[in-house]
Amino acid sequence: MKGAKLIQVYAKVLNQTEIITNHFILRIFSPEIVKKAIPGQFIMLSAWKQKDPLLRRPFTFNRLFPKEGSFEILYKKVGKGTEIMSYLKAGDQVSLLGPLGNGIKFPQNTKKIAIVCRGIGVAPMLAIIDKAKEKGIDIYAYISAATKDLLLVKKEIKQKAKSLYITTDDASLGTSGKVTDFLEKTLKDTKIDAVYTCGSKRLKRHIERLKELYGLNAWVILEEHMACGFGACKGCACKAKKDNNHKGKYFLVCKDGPVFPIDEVEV
Amino acid sequence: MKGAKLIQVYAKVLNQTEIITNHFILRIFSPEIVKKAIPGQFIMLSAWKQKDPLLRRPFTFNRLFPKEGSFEILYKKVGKGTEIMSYLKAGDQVSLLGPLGNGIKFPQNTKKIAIVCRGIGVAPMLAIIDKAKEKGIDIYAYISAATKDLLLVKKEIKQKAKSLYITTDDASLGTSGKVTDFLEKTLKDTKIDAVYTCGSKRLKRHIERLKELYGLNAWVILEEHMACGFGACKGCACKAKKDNNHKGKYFLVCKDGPVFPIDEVEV
Amino acid sequence: MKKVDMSINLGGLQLKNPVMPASGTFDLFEDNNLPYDTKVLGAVMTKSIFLKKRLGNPLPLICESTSGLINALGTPGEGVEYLIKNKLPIFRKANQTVIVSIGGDGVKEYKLLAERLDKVEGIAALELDLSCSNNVDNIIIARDEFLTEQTVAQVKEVSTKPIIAKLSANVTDITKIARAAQRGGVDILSLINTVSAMAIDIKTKKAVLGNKVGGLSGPAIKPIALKMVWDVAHTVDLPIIGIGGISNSEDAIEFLLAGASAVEVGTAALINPLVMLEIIQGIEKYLGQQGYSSLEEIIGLA
Amino acid sequence: MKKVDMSINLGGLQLKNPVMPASGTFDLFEDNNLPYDTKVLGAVMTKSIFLKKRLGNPLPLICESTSGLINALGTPGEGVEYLIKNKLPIFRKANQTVIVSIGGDGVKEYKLLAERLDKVEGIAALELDLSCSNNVDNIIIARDEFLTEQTVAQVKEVSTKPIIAKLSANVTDITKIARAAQRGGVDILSLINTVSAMAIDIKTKKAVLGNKVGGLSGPAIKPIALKMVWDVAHTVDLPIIGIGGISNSEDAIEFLLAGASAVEVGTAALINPLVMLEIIQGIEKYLGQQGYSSLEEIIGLA
Ligand SMILES: Cc1cc2nc3c(=O)[nH]c(=O)nc-3n(C[C@H](O)[C@H](O)[C@H](O)COP(=O)(O)OP(=O)(O)OC[C@H]3O[C@@H](n4cnc5c(N)ncnc54)[C@H](O)[C@@H]3O)c2cc1C
Ligand SMILES: Cc1cc2nc3c(=O)[nH]c(=O)nc-3n(C[C@H](O)[C@H](O)[C@H](O)COP(=O)(O)OP(=O)(O)OC[C@H]3O[C@@H](n4cnc5c(N)ncnc54)[C@H](O)[C@@H]3O)c2cc1C
Ligand SMILES: Cc1cc2nc3c(=O)[nH]c(=O)nc-3n(C[C@H](O)[C@H](O)[C@H](O)COP(=O)(O)O)c2cc1C
Ligand SMILES: Cc1cc2nc3c(=O)[nH]c(=O)nc-3n(C[C@H](O)[C@H](O)[C@H](O)COP(=O)(O)O)c2cc1C
Ligand code: FES
Ligand code: FES
Repeated sequence: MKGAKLIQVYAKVLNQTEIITNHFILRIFSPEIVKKAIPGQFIMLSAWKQKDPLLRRPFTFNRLFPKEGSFEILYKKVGKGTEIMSYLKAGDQVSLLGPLGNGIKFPQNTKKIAIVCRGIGVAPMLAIIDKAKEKGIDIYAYISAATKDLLLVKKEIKQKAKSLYITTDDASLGTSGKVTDFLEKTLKDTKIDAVYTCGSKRLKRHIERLKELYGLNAWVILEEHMACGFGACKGCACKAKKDNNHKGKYFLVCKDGPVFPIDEVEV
Repeated sequence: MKGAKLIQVYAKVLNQTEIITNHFILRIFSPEIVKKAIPGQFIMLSAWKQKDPLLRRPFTFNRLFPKEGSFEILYKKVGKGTEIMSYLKAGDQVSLLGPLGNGIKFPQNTKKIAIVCRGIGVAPMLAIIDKAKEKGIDIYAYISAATKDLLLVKKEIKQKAKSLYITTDDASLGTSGKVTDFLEKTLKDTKIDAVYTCGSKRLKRHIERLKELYGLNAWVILEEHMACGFGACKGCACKAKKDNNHKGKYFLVCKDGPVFPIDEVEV
Repeated sequence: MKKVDMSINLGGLQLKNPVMPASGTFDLFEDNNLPYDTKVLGAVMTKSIFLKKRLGNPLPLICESTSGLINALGTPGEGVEYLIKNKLPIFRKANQTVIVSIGGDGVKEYKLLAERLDKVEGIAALELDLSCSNNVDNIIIARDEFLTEQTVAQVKEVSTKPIIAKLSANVTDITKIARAAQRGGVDILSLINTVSAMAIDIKTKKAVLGNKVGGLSGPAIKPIALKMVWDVAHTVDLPIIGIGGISNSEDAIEFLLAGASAVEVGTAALINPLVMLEIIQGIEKYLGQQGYSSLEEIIGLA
Repeated sequence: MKKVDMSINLGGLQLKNPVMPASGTFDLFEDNNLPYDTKVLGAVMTKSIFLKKRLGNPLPLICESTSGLINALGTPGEGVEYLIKNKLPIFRKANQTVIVSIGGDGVKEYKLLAERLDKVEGIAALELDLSCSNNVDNIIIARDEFLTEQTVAQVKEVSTKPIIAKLSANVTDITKIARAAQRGGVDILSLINTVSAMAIDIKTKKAVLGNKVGGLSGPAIKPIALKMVWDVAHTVDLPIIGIGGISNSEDAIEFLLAGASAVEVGTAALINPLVMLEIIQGIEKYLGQQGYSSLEEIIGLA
């Protein structure tokens, strides 16, 4: 986002749905932000006026609707900020700061991408998928979750992906194996130009291995506790990988990421 | 309220009206509290879950509806607590602690009472008036305000009072004189058994003078910053009047008041 | 879930559970009308009492800050004889374990008070308030090692009860003050008292409080208090009562994990008089869920 | 409303208005994309820089507390040469008044840094961070009178710039440290830094932060900071920059009335990057409404 000014605005909630227990999709109207947003980027959101909670909370774009001037976030209620958010309804106001961080970029001449995620890690993926579809890129989706119900936005992904592979820990849908085994199978006979993963250290590790074996282009979308989201506080540092000539280097997840080449960062 | 246990409950808002700019009547359903409430008493209210604002806010009963199990408070938006309250609507929940303090008591064989108040100081008066009406007591009302619009619940008082005297600083309604001059006039030919005042130091002072001249029974309803409302923190102290043999004594407004014999307290 | 043992022995002071009110934020009257039975508490605690009657500071006495309460009461009170005669019977009826908090203008007064109270029945322990941050007229003993040691030593000379020294957060190194109290022979440490603070009204351009400066309590100071408890627990071998912003059982458990053996609750109980009951139940539930059979097992685990 | 004079001279440091960022909570990049023009600020301020590169503390580095932020960054940074080469040009472009904050392991490093920076153009003043509460490896100079005096004196020996000493709230008597800095020859005092604090995760039963302990900032500490500014303003005759929890113009005005001549804003600007602009406008409006014609008239009025 070189040179683009940060935008801080009050924006209207268009609607909110609890898609499964404690998981919400919140749709917000903010043409200024949507116009500039790139999948993989995020916003800092506040739905409170007082000082408790104090900080804004970071959320990635789940879907972007540039024509409508709106976007959606997909979030899980985990603490006091997301609890307050869960009461939001059409017409309410939230304060936004964004778009923040670096979004994804498809390598030149990308034909096929894979998305690999677990649980709430699916949050940035629909936006990536939409972008890929727009460019005529095929999507291979690999999603895992603890149980069937936690395969969030599965239906939407199924509609848009060329193939969808699912694993659940309890085998309530798909197998209970590693979802990256399916990816490995695909890689054996298909050239995937870019892989995006989010939401699980284990997935990241497996994909790193596959990267070495198959020479993939792979990115991970990271999360870290954030106070500012725009590079001011240095609170969101993550370690650069040592064996990557970055000895003793830290990245800021908010400014250098949240999308990182998979083998450049430790988690 | 000797022996009566404090009640702490969540209660539903029945409705809220902004009667004039920044002045609200909030109706709350809480049969437990209304059952025990006496005019002049108050509740500590919280309409926030987080710790900012931290403390509950005190409000007197504006009207009690024991049959409906509900009560009303009349409040002015002055800061962050009352701002949050101003957004309350039917169905919302508030947390209440009460009823607190000592309410009013009519002296034996009371036939006529006077209420004297200014601005938002009218808040406890309707409840007192209702109680008096119930007992067949005549009400003489003396209300003042900066301007006509700030003569809150004037209509209701007019309906119920035997006589109503009004002054406004800008003479937009009634004269711009002292409302207690009207009271003095009444006192010359009418025996008033009890006088209640609230909302102004100046009114208190004038009534004290009249008490000396005419030997009135008079009470003042005080306000002081409160942290607890039930005698635990000692934050709401007010000075006892020295010339009343209370040298160096403090009262707690929440526990010993908020209704005090007018010449027992300094303000 | 199996029953957990919530009891704790603090240097001779036996409590059935580790939760009690903080001095000055809890009072009982003839018509004790609190919405729960105060017998469930680990102990009850009086407001700090002085030898003589004190009027306290000029009004206003309290104001709110963001997630905090600033008070400058100046410890008003009727004096020790009134307490013994009028308050103690009520406190004793309310709970089997009564702790009396004492204040003083100088070392001598603490000693006189301790002496006087030693003869009184039904007092389980004394807490020495060495750290009130809004009494204009007396110095803050817990800011000085020598005074702290002396005060405790003098009190111990005349008292047969477990002595708690209540420490101040407004010090460069609280562990040094804690050690000084230990040298004086203290049995238990409690910390922290309110933190020195103030507010200014930009309309009147004057300090909000009558006393100008006051003491900050409530959630705002919790992380500060927790750090001090942690520091003292890691350096001084004495039981600690943790105080400062505790508003729910999670907060209380943080203090226990940091090394406190018990907690006092102040500001939170002004807002929610039921909170101590909720904290007791919350700790018990946590211990059960985490598979512990006694409170002691989690003290200082962090 | 007539135009008010917002400028202020702090012991040789001339500012066009009294509002600037607090060290470590503000950074500028090539692609300065803040949503306002940073030229409106009274000054800009770098994160505390050390001589050498520092990695900082183990993760996580920050967590939230009630109305507060606890950080244990450990002052990571690329070292002074990187700052001079890569950051300073960006800061100079952003504002005519650049203050560089310096940290050090011991007195000697402050001196070396001050010496090095004295040769660099475009630095208006140095702020000595004597008070970081989460650097494991270095002692907190501002907790000790002697060290404070020494550090300031050594820096003054080699520096021609106005020197600001940034003080710690974790002291028994901040006015003594302030006087020590004055004896060392300091030009300006800034206070307070973060207050020593911690948080414990009751699920993992461990400290939340990688460094275990950290420093508390934000609205929670405002009443504590204000009291310290008031205390120092009433005892030491030096210009003061007030810091701690300032979140809007009302807060900033409280500090000015308490005796600060300028303010730094940290945590609040992390949440609302526009807040310093709003504070400048708010102070200007207040002065106008209250009938003042210059900022100086309200300093220390309370
Ligand atoms: C760049 C980025 C994008 C994100 N996008 C999404 C998203 O699209 N959907 C979604 O559900 N969540 C997302 N998160 C995580 C989300 O920000 C946290 O769940 C949220 O901040 C928790 O707020 P809370 O007040 O409800 O919880 P708190 O009460 O603050 O904490 C509850 C729990 O959440 C953890 N937590 C708090 N803040 C963060 C944080 N910043 N990052 C990670 N964990 C945290 C705490 O450690 C704690 O365990 C994202 C985080 C980052 C950094
Ligand atoms: C027994 C009692 C009964 C009351 N009944 C009513 C009522 O029926 N209607 C009504 O409008 N108000 C009433 N008040 C006053 C009301 O409690 C305050 O206006 C309210 O607490 C302000 O809260 P806030 O958060 O909006 O303001 P804050 O932001 O807390 O403060 C804004 C302003 O209100 C003042 N204030 C704050 N708390 C109090 C307080 N406890 N008492 C007086 N002033 C305060 C502050 O000094 C400040 O000037 C009563 C007060 C008491 C003590
Ligand atoms: C209104 C009020 C009065 C207090 N009075 C006393 C007192 O008399 N003696 C004392 O030792 N501490 C007193 N304190 C301090 C508390 O006991 C406690 O140490 C402090 O409030 C921090 O705990 P909290 O955050 O739970 O309130 C008082 C605190 C408040 C808020
Ligand atoms: C994330 C963060 C990093 C900080 N880094 C520094 C620093 O490098 N040097 C310093 O002197 N103070 C540092 N501070 C302290 C601030 O400059 C300031 O003194 C403190 O945060 C109180 O102000 P506030 O409440 O406005 O944030 C830091 C504070 C925060 C929150
Ligand atoms: S969140 Fe502040 S630097 Fe990344
Ligand atoms: S408000 Fe606490 S004693 Fe009256």
